[in-house]
Amino acid sequence: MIALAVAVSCPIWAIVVPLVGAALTMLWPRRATFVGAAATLTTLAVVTALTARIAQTGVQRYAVGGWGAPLGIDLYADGLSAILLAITAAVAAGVSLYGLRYFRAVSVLAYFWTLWLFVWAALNALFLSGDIFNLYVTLELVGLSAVALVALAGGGAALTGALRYLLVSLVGSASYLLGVALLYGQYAVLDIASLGAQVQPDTVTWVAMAAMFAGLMLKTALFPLHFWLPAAHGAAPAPVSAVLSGLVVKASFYILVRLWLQLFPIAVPAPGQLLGALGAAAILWGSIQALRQERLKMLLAYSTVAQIGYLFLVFPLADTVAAQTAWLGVLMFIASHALAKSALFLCAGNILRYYGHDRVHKLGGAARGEPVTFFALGLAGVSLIGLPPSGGFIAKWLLIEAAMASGQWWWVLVMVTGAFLAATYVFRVLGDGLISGTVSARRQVVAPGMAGAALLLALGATVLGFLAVPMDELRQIGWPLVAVRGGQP
Amino acid sequence: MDALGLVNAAFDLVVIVLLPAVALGAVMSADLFKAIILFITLGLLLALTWVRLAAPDVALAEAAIGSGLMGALLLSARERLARTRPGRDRRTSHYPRWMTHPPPRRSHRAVSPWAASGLVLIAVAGLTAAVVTLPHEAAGLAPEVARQTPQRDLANQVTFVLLDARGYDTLLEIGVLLLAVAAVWSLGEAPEPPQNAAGPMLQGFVGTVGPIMVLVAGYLLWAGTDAPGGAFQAGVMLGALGVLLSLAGRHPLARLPGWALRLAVVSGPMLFLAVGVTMIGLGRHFLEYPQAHAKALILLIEATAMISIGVILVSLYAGGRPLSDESGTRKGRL
Amino acid sequence: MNPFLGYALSGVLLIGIGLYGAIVYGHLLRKIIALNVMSGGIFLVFIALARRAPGVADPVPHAMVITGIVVAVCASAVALVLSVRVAVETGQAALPGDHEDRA
Amino acid sequence: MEAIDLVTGVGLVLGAFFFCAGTIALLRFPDIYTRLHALTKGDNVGLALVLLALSFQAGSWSEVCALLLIWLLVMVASSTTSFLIAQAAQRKGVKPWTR
Repeated sequence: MIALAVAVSCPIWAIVVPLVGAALTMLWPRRATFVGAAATLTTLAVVTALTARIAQTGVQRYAVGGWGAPLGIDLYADGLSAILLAITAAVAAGVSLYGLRYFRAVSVLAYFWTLWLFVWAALNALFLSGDIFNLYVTLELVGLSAVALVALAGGGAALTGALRYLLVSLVGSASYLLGVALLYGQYAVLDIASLGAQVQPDTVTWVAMAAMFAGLMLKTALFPLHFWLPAAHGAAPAPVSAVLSGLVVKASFYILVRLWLQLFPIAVPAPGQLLGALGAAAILWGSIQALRQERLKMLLAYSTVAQIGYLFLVFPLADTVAAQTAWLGVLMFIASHALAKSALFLCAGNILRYYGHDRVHKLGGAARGEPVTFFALGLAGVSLIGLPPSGGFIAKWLLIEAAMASGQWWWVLVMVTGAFLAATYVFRVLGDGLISGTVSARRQVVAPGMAGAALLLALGATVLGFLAVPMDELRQIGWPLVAVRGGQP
Repeated sequence: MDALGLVNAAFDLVVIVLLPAVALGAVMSADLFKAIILFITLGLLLALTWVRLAAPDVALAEAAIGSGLMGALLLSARERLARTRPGRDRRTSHYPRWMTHPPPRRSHRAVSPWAASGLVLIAVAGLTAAVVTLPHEAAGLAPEVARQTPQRDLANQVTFVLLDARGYDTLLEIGVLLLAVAAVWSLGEAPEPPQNAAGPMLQGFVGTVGPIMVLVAGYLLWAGTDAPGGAFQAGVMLGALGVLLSLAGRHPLARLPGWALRLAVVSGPMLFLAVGVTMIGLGRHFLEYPQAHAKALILLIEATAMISIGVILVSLYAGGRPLSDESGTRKGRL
Repeated sequence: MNPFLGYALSGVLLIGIGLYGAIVYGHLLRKIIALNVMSGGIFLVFIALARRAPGVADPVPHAMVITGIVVAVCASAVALVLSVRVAVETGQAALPGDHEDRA
Repeated sequence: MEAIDLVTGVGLVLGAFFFCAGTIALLRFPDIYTRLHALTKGDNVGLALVLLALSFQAGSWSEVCALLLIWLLVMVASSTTSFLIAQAAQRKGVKPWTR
């Protein structure tokens, strides 16, 4: 039994299982739902075992092919990887449940499962990779499968959104690859840990970092490089939007964090302040645009642009005394936004199905017509704004605390304004639904599984507020360079 | 410098200048057809460069994929765009019409050429500074590879890196190929091929060259363990044959039943995965081949991968899921 | 003489040309060509870097570039199919907001 | 320098001359049909000469066979493509050049 548990918790399974699932759904499109559900359950089990193993025994390093760095590729799983794997698994559970009921055409359903399992496998591979070139391949896998998922919606808006997303994504990963080439040219290693031990603050390294950061910022849609995001996230099928906003943009952000923590040769304040300033601009611009949107899904897409801004506020705080608080805050933020935003997109899908449209000012009577969905919408909205006791509240609280402790009060101002704006656009949606306006003709039945999936994710975002302590314990496992980079552990 | 060195230097200089010149033409020439032809030329020029830089494996891949297949894909896309009439064979969507229509134009404004030039200048300046300051003599991981290769019976170091030391990358790369097919199939059925009758000349050409291409693919696969070549180059050879057959009006995938096509596409990645997992079952790491059987396993993986790659590339060229697909997705409208 | 620097700088120019084309041109096929020119430039830098030591070439970048070429052609194939679908839906081979410029 | 190297050198130079002639014709000739004519003729002879010259340097008969095979394949490919190009031009209605 113990031997089995050890065998199952090997990091490679988290990649192999969904990959096999994806291939099998291609082989048997008629049985795609069955295969997909089985692959989902197995992957959930494997990821749970792996996370538990990391929590108990610490950092896992796994030499694929038995060669080990520098020649081979190592999987590397520390607390940071574990947190992202767990978030992905949580969102994946909701999205898979939702996907069972959402797609009705057989052909689309089959391709949804294939592509979705590809995304999941690629995300897990990305979070587990310890090699900068391997990260490039996983980045391309994530991007290509996400694009194909957007296009599943069909129609002009989705296709143009998907194509722009693809082109932008290719520029982003090409830029990243260029950085990989330069780093390899300078240090002749690809393993992140070995590279981290060698980096020097010279021209090549800074140019490589700039190329990689630029590419990843484009893929994360940091203002002003967010121009592609609303069209893609707004036009995709609802469960796909949930995956894109909840997980995919965080994948490239995760690589940014890894690079920052492990490969930045020395701590210089300028890049952090610049990233923070762009993040602040994203918060304000995205929130204002979200307020102006007519359609719920576009509102949520712009809200994602704004929320991505918060993630980047960690960089100006990362080299101060409050670094540890800030990092915990941003990880809480990733988790709560992943759960809340995917819940919101699933709710938007339900509303779209119920009313046949998702115009924000015509959602009168939604609370009575679709109570479970509406409750989920409210719960997730609470987390998005950052009201207690949700995960979003703890995340913003930690970030504000870190900003105050490091004496950078101006970030607090931005965050509070952002929360106020978020409250405004969330209540714009909720208010109309609560007022018992004209209930427009009921168009479609929303399957209980679809409402349930949204509620599950929204509840997750709320419960997350009580999980800050275990998350911090997990985070500290193998936390890179605590001693070197300042800040008390 | 001796005479040979001088000739080499002159050759290098010509190629180094020609590359950006041809690239400029490929990107900027007013005629799209000319741009595509120049892009194909650029691919061939790059293949020549790879030979000059002692990378014959990359040269084979570039000539076949980067130049040949990309050229075929671009030309057929151009032809399909030219045939496109808006509104015809429009796909239906499960969203209402007002939502699926593209958003108003003001939502995105093209970047001005001046701003783009500024950005490009900054990028080029930064990269130049980086490239110039790189160490001018560095062996990279070559000594490490040379130290490890003798453990395996593989004289081709690139094959060693691709399938053994960094086999995991290659597995994911075959995953990208599989994913691309899934993406293309998910976008809808393949458009009707153009109706121009293939003359006897092309038919005869395919009849003559086809068997040779299969032979060459097999040779590239077999020799790839010790000489330039390998699964990718061999697979592309098969893919090129498929494209030729399509051009000659004999669509190679149309006659395959749906299940056979899907099996052919999936078998390469699945076998790769299966070998990897079997190693775990033997108490080793994923994809850690036992010493005695490494070469045989690599050849096995490469052989199935070759077939999958060939079929995948032809499917990508077809541009949609095959009309013969009987998987219940036939006539599968959204 | 070691020609690596010349080839690498040529690669840098290719990257610049490709990036410019990808940003400025609206026609989808042109964008895709430009992106491929850009990745060609990156591969050139990479392979040139592998040829710095006298005598031996480093096979690791060769393997990585082969991977990169395959990934690039896959992405381009998907982009081309999407472009044709976009043209069928919208009637123009450009993204909304861009114009087809010279075909 | 041995005599065999001299033969190789002469062959290569002659081959290069034919390639050059073909290329100049491609640039200077008036229409597509004459260009195709010059290009295929010139390049085939040029390639034959180059390959012949190289076969004197070959270490074994199998290498000579490989060189021969290259020549044959290029011949098949270039004759087919030039035919197809000319056919396409004719279908498009391109008139042959007359003085």
